[in-house]
Amino acid sequence: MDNRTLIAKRVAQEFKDGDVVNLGIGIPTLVADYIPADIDVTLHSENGFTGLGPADGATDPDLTNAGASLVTCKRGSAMFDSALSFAIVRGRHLDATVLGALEVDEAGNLANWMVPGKMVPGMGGAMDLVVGAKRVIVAMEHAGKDGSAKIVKKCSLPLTARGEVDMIVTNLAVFHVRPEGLVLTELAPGAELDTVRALTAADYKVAANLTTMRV
Amino acid sequence: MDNRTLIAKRVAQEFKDGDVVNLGIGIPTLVADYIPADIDVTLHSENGFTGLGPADGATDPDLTNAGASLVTCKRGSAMFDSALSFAIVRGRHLDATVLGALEVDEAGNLANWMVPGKMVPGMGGAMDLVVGAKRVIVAMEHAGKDGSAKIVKKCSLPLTARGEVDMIVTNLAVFHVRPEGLVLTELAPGAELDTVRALTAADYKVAANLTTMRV
Amino acid sequence: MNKIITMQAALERISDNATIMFGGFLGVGTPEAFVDALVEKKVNNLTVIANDTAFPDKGIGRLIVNKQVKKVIASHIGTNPETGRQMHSGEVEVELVPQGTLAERIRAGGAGLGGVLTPTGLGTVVAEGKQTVVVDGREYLLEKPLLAEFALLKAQTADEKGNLIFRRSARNFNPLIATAANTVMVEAQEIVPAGSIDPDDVMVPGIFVDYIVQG
Amino acid sequence: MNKIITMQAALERISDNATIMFGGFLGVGTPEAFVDALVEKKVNNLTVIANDTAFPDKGIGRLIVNKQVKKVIASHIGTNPETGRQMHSGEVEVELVPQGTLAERIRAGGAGLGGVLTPTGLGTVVAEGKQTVVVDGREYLLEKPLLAEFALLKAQTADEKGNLIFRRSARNFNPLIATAANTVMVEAQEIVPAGSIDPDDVMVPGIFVDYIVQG
Repeated sequence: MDNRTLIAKRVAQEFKDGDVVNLGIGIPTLVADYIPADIDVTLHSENGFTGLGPADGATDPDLTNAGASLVTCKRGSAMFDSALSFAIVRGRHLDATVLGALEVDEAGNLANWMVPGKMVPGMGGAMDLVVGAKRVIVAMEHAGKDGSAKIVKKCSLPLTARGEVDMIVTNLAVFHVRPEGLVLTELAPGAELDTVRALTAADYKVAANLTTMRV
Repeated sequence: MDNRTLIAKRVAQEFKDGDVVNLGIGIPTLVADYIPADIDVTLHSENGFTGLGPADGATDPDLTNAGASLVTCKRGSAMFDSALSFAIVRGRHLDATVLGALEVDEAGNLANWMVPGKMVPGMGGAMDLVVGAKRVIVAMEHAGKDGSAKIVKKCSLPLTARGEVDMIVTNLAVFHVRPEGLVLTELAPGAELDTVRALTAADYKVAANLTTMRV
Repeated sequence: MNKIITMQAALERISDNATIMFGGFLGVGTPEAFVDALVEKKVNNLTVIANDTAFPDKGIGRLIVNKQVKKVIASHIGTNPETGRQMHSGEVEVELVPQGTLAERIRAGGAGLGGVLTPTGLGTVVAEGKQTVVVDGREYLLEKPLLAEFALLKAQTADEKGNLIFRRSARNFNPLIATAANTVMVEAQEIVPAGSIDPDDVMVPGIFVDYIVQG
Repeated sequence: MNKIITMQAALERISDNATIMFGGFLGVGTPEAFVDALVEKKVNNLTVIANDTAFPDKGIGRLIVNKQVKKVIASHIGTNPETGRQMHSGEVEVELVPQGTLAERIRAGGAGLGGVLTPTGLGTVVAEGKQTVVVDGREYLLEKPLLAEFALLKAQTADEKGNLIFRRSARNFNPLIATAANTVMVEAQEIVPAGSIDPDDVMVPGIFVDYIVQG
């Protein structure tokens, strides 16, 4: 199983029947494919609808996801304007949001929208999503391609939001952000504690009941 | 012509083609009957629509005016929720609002929503209408049934809004509220300056070009 | 996720001392079957948030007459003399809120905003004891968000997912309160299968709705 | 009140240095015929308010590539590398605004509110230099209303009175900007007689719309 699939599968286990969830671009988008068939999870698309469906068979130029890819909408979908879309986001009507990150730190701070002087795409809806969703799940490769840590003591990049991250799911591990700091709760199948330690720049505790991801 | 008809006819002359107007309960409601046929004025109803039509022939229990009377809606009407209804009101999208008054004063202050200890119906939409509409026209009998003045130096009743009234139309006269104070610009047919003086407790100037209402 | 329940099951969720938002404008768009059931079950000490208290024999006015309400937050109580009587006798506490401000306070509660900055009510008793904020040299009244334990709506059509459609001026506050309560219950004239409503026609997305009762 | 005009007549109203709000989300729901006409007429020094700058060859991205824009207020510019390039070279000023905040700032402008109190952006660069307001012990960022000289919308259907319908995710910011500009012009796929749209189906009431152009 490749890293992206592993991460997506693990994140998908976090949802329960009736949840309303926003999935960001990239790995988070893949999560939709692994939501258990026996629960009903409604996907929110910040460009203005609930009931986001798969891209397969999409042909309507007026119906895209927030990344401008053609998508379908599911039975029981609802369309709305950008003000209501973010009333849903900010007003705590999302059970979870899943996003990528450039950096996450011990305090649950998240940086995922710009690298000064290099890349300034803009925050889009990310700042609202991270502040407003009941749970914020970061889904990302554990480290950069050069092996640099993305889970750090303190974010050095401009923040998306302060202290809002609840959970981090990577190709190596699952961390929870708790009042006392980061707690490593799961290792990916075959991942070693030493590898995680080497690729993580933050302090964290290892949970007493550390388990292996079931994916 | 009775007083109410006179007032309504005079107010109706204030509108121009394309105007969007809210008419309050009572005499203001009558204004709709005298809008010139050659101009298109859209009436806003604060319970949530534009294109308010006459009560004649109204049978739909889901379609009332803001006073709970069954009404019709005109061709090209639009329905919306209370937030948008008052976005229209507060956001200066109404060309005029026409309301009754308990008192109006020299500074354009209006009191029309309560008499302490006696009558506290609530302000409904009046406070928003008076603050938000581009023009505020008070339409009322010049004095109380007992001859007490309603146009006063300074309102003694709790205000609906501060300094927002632009024009007062009564069965005796038309006043404009200007930075220098009230100006009497028109007399009703047959009305005398002395009568107006006797039934008005505010100071006002008489316009140099005082005319008679053409109704 | 079956959202369709019986009126009895719905009422079991509401206890004495609950805070309830009601849709409706002078009885139009009010969930009358919910009012019937609340009257019958004699749920007491309610705090009611609604545009008005309708009439003694219609809408939520019946809850007032039946002395089930301890506090009312509304823009208008003038059509129900019993509300005024109980207010003067001290049996009911009444907080009068300008209609546009009421709509925005509910919307702000539902949208996760900290409050409403409005010019409405400045210079009136409505402003007493409230914070004002100056933005670019202009003063605004800070009005706080409203939230409730329950929102009770009347809809024309609901699909199984809770997507709603309202008719004509029966829309009013219904879409707003759907966003601002812990538990949102809808009395629907007609319940249809998911997929029966075109996504563009939905006025309240089903994610806001917890339970649907056949009206 | 004939609101239907030619594209040429519409463009004559827009001069260099104008501030224009555009509907659209990454090009979906963007009035492309207006963009074509603005490019052709080479209207310059524009200030553009929109969700994003789309792509170099699509949506308002073309105005950027053609160097007609001096300032952009948007939530995202990452899909149009030319915006980033011109920002770094100092040719274009870019104000990045969280998407939900952008929607609310436009809505506040249109609704006559003094600003938006949002938790989004607190603790980030977005909060720099901005006033914060504490409500019931919680801090919110005060974000100011946005207004513009022009709003350019894309609608699926317009009736002669300017009542509008949008399709699917092409709705997005279109209904919001309709409330917040001095002159509102719509490019409609289809123009129908007044009365052809059921009042309950209207997404933007015609009172907001000044001119309609066949798209």
